[in-house]
Amino acid sequence: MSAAVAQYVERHAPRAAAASAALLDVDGVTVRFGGIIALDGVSFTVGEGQIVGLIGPNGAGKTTAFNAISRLYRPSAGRITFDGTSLLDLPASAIAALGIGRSFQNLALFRSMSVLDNVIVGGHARGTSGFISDALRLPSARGEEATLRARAHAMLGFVGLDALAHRPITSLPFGTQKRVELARALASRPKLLLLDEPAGGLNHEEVAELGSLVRRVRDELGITVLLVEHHMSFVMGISDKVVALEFGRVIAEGTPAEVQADDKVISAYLGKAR
Amino acid sequence: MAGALLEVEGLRAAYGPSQVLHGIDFAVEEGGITALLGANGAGKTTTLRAVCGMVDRSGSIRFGGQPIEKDSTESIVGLGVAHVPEGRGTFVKLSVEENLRIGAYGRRARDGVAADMERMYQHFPKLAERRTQQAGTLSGGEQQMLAIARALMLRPRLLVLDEPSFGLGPLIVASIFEIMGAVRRDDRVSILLVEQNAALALELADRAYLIETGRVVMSGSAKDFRDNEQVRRSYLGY
Amino acid sequence: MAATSGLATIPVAASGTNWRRIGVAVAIAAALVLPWLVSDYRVFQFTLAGSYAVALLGLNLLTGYNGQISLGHGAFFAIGGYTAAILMHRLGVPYYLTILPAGAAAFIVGVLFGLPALRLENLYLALVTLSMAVATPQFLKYFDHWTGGSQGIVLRKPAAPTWLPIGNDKWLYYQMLVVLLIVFWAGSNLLAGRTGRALVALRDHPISATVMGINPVFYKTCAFGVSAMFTGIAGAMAAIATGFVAPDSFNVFLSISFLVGSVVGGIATVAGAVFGGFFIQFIPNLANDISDAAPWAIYGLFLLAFMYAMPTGIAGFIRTMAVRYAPKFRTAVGEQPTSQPGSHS
Amino acid sequence: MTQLTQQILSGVATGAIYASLALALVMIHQATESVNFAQGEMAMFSTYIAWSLVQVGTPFWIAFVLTVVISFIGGVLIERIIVRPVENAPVLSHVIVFIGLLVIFSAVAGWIFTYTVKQFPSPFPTKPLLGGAVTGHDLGVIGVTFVMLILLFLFFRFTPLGLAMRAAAQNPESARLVGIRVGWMLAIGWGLAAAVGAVAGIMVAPILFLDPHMMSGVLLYAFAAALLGGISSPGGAVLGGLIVGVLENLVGTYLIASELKLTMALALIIIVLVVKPSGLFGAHAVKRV
Amino acid sequence: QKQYGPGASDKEIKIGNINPYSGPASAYGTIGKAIGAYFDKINDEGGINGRKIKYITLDDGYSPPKAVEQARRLVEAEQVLLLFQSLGTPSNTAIQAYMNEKKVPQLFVATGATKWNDPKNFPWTMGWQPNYQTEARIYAKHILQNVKDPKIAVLFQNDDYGKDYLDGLKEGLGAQASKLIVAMKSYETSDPTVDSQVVALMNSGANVFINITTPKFASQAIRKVHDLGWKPAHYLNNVSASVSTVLKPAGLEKATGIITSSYHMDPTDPQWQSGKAYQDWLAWMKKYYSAGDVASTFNVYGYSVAQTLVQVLKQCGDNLTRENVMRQAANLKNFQVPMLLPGISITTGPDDFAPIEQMRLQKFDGNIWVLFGEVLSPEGS
Ligand SMILES: Nc1ncnc2c1ncn2[C@@H]1O[C@H](COP(=O)(O)OP(=O)(O)OP(=O)(O)O)[C@@H](O)[C@H]1O
Ligand SMILES: Nc1ncnc2c1ncn2[C@@H]1O[C@H](COP(=O)(O)OP(=O)(O)OP(=O)(O)O)[C@@H](O)[C@H]1O
Ligand SMILES: [Mg+2]
Ligand SMILES: [Mg+2]
Repeated sequence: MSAAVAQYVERHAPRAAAASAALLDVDGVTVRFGGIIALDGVSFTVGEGQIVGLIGPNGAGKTTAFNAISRLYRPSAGRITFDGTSLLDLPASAIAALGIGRSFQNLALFRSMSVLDNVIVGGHARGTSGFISDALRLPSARGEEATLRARAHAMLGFVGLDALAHRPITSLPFGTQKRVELARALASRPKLLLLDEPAGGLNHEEVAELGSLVRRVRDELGITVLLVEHHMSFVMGISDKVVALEFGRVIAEGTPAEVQADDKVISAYLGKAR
Repeated sequence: MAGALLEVEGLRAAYGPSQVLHGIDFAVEEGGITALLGANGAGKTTTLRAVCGMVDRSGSIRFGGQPIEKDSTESIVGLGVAHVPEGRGTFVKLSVEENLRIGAYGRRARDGVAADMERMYQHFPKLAERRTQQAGTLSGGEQQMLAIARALMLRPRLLVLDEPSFGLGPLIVASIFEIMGAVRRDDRVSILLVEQNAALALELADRAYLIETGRVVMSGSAKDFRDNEQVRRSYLGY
Repeated sequence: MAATSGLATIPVAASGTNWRRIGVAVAIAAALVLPWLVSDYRVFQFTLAGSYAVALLGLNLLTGYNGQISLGHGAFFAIGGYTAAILMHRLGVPYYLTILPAGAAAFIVGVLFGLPALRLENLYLALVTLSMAVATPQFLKYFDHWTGGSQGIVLRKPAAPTWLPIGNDKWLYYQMLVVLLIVFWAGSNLLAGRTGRALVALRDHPISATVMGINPVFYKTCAFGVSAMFTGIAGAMAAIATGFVAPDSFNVFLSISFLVGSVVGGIATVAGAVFGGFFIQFIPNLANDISDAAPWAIYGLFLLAFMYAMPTGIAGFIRTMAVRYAPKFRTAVGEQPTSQPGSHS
Repeated sequence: MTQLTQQILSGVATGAIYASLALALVMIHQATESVNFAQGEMAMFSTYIAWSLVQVGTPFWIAFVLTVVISFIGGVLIERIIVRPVENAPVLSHVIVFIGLLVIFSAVAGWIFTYTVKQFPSPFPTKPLLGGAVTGHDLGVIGVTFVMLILLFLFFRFTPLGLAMRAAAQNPESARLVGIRVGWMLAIGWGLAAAVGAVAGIMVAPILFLDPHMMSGVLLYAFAAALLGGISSPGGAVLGGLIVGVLENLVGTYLIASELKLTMALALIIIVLVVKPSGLFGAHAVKRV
Repeated sequence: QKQYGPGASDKEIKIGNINPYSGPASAYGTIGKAIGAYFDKINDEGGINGRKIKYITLDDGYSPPKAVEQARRLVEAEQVLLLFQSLGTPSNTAIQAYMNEKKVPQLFVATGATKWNDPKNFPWTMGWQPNYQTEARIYAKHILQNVKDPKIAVLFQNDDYGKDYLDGLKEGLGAQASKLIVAMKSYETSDPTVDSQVVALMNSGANVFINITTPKFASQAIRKVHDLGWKPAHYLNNVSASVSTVLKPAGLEKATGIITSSYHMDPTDPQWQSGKAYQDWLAWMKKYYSAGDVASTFNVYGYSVAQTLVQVLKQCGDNLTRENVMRQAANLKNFQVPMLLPGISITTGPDDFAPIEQMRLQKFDGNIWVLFGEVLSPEGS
């Protein structure tokens, strides 16, 4: 672990894992696309310091829920509250500054940039320099640039990719790019991290490593995590709580064990095996 | 291994100046299923792309006894090779139905397209609901189903699958492995499979190869693999 | 994780900043001695080329870095030129005080234009900006009270102070060089910093950029404004150097030349703007020298030839060569390490 | 007849001109996902070919068919020889190649055929109708435009080639993976666009008169028409053309500053596009993550 | 004894020219080429007073900044004796101050604007053709004398050329101008057609139509006027007075009755084609400019203006200084140019920098332009 990471970790001392206050409150959210109802009155909460798994069959609305939280979609009904702030009044670009970071199901990296620059952009919300201070290279802009850069290196180190910092992003294999996305999301120092299928394309061993990485995100960086994943052993292994969706509705909610045993979840999603 | 449908020897491939495959040998038997395993970045995707002529390559690739290492992607597809690519390759602005229709573009037998399309909708009812939807708006998993269905529409002799279970829920994963088994059994389609769900892959496959940094480091029957200590630890988890 | 160690084998220089610095220093030194090596007429040509380079930097910022295509930057060039001309001619403002107002006027119009442009992409934006280019001469003619209509405005050319032992052309050249250096300094700072990354991020993946907290409305509109401002400054420079503005100076072909210059020079690079400026200044003359029967056909052939030989422009070509033959220089030659807007995946 | 009807009718007649070139733009866009700025000059050049054929005594319709065929082949060759080498270059580099083509065609036409305005024969009766607001030829142009529209619509909607062409344009790599010869699709797309452009040129030349600049003004209007209608929709392009033609006339006649009529007409189109960014009939391609 | 300015020597005389060989105005480029072809002929015949003409013609794409650059190249790098026939009002305006400051002749510029006849302020600049305003005044006068209760509609190109005509027209009509002109419509060169403008003008109820358009638009307007069944007194500007390239495309029957004024022969008008002037011109075209179009009046223009310059240089004798060139250019006395209309000649003087000032009215009879009335000059009109 690089010095920067260590320093950062220190500043964010681990918090209690089972804090009670809801950091994110999704309440009765409905999202429609023409005739398709992708989310139909979905409600759930994510408590501060928790790792929450969001599962459900393909097309159940998991990514849509993320997109609603990111304000990329406008719900036709419902409320989303984060840390006491109603998100629906804000534009999408204001969400990151509140402390919500996310990765994407299908890669959404900046193709022309290096790995490092991608991660630096992730920290955009934590910067303030503007057109004028950047153009004139005012000391404030230079200082900020150094901070962002250091943090990006730290986050690359955290996910184990610092050696690749200067590689063009497109030359990395899929699984590695997913990890860059994770580093990028972390670069904004979020309170809540939304991960959409982070384990895609990883083999068993790599999934296990990812699991401990996500735990460290929570434990060392103190970040609450909401994650979508079809890799059941992964989700069930690290989540404090699991929410299951089907056809845009919540069909089960509870501890991993409870949800795994739920009949509706089994018949809609898990199948008899497992 | 004479008479294999696909025979690959000394396959090398590069992206610009960086060499990724350093001489890979493997084969897929007629009607057989071959699985490629390997860590993230090992070169599995590159291997499949090289077989289909989507990346600069050298070495020998024979399909049905005929050399194809110089052929273009289109010609290789024309020989009956369907490829489900990493990242799905959805035609995002076309409808679901058009995506399926285009899947049959390269196939020899023009008849039965409509019937095959119906069969795909039976395999993946979710797609049937979405027939006229712009394919780019499908969920990730739905697009994965579409990619598999599109490849099957070619009625291929060889099906090349790059992580077909990617992003799919457990039930659907089970069903696509069933479908794979069925097309192999009923239509004698051979399959070349890259799959991170190694347990399922090795259940289905006859042969397997383990790739590490662009080289084959182990090959054998699926059973050999299941019994191998290292494979168990890294890929199977028991 | 195990696999990554294998990935790091390609050598990547930590920084090529020194090479870059040396290159810039050499270029500036060359620019300083240049007027003493060539005739005044050439000096004048280089002054114009410099103004085009500034205009192209503006266009590059918008189209190259931010991915908003403009086929109408001649309009901002015109706004700059006319602002300078009107201030000098009608209000008697000294020429050197007109550059900033010209930039400001273009900035305001650019921002106003950037707002509707927000909703439009690619072809649609191309149409709208092309319309702007087509409408510019008509506008200039319509408001003839200020612009002098189709007759244009004739300006007095600035003369060198009597105590300076240099001719008017050199004098103007050096002043324009100062403006150019300031604009390029500010522009490359801007593009290398947080703002520049935000612009590129919006180009590469607007949705993802928005999620990272980059406000598309603010950045895209400001990009339009700043881009227009640079081009407006360039317009003022060119108007002062030419000593004349007229609607015909700002026809559609000027806007098209700007796009040509920025792509041929190397889109999304700072150095490309300089190469592009030279291209649009000198290549038409060269075409004319090769054939005065059909210079346009020759010019067209030049365009094709350049795009075949250097599909990513002159700056892109230099970078590719440097990376191929000396990987250490990878980061020395350009700002963005890899591909360009809209390149096929 | 009132001036209003006259202006509308004559707007429809000019609108048909825009529509016919707009169809060529739709064609090339469907086939390549970009717009060839040289389309107008290529159509102009095709028209000179037809003119030369007619000059040497070829009957009109034979010259017509020959020109369309020659243009198709020419389009294919241009794609294969000139565009192919930059196939993998960034989109803006393509735009530069298009601009190169534009200036080359324009200069070469001037060089070979001079800039003197030439008369081009009409296959239709040129009698003025409806009080001179339109001529028989105008009606012929409208008719031919609609025939082209129907052909293009059927081509893209119902033929495997049409679908393959769109697929190849959108995602060449995936298209190869389903066995589409992407290179040929692009070439055929260029060929068809050139052929449609040739028809447009031959139809409008009797109205605009033939000279090397014949299409340079039309291209902007055709571009506006195609985008207003929705660049992916042939029907939209035709309707867009008619709207642009009529709108321009009404703006020019009834707005005080007629010098700004083009500006005004374009401003209105921009407003429509800002409200409806994919045009009146264009399918909005949703992007999601 | 011999005196030489820059660009002149015992062997040669260097002459510079700027023309739009590229860009939107490239149609005019043929003038520059015709001039070169005429100098080729002169050189073949031994040159002027034993000196060959070295003709350097550069492209400005009709862009004023480019014109400035090219003018500086010709003056400073090529060291030409004089700049001849640079084309376009904007381009010439852009270089006028420079030429006068450098004291280099800017001779016989190819534009019909009025401002070139200003020897007091610009002693180094001289026009050639009759200016647009003069021509417009001729029409105004004719209208006032011949049309009862005139209601005038004007179609004009929206640039300096169109505006100059408008100004001349208003001046010629005098105080009642704004009452007499009932409608004005402009077009842009980028407009595909002028049909809509013509419809609007007809609906103004005018009985006089003044057609200030370039050839293509003139043809369109003539055809549309006829098709609409509108029968105004139709005045067509000289720019578009070509029988074969304007009237024929529109339809000769549709053009019958149109009035224009002219100063040079129309090479496509049958009445001139048997004359010696035309035959000489044609022989020259065939021999020296075979790529040129024998139907184009621009080639008549280039030929005639080149003849004028040759006359000036002949008059210079062995004193080829820039001052003497201007002196001789301002010293043309009744110089006869073959392709000008009968009765029209060139005269200049120290206060008269307008070489051709006379024009003649003519009316189209369905076949040829029929001259009528006497030779008109600005003082007379
Ligand atoms: N923009 C859109 N337009 C139309 N339908 C949409 C759009 N976005 C999502 N949908 C539909 O909404 C449903 C929910 O999609 P979503 O992406 O949320 O699924 P998901 O739960 O993330 O599935 P997966 O596990 O496959 O990623 C899908 O059926 C999808 O087709
Ligand atoms: N476009 C590219 N340019 C340069 N290098 C590349 C490119 N694509 C892949 N590589 C390199 O090739 C190697 C193999 O990548 P490949 O995608 O084949 O791996 P993979 O085994 O499929 O991994 P994953 O499981 O992540 O999909 C990696 O080291 C990667 O960095
Ligand atoms: Mg999803
Ligand atoms: Mg892969």
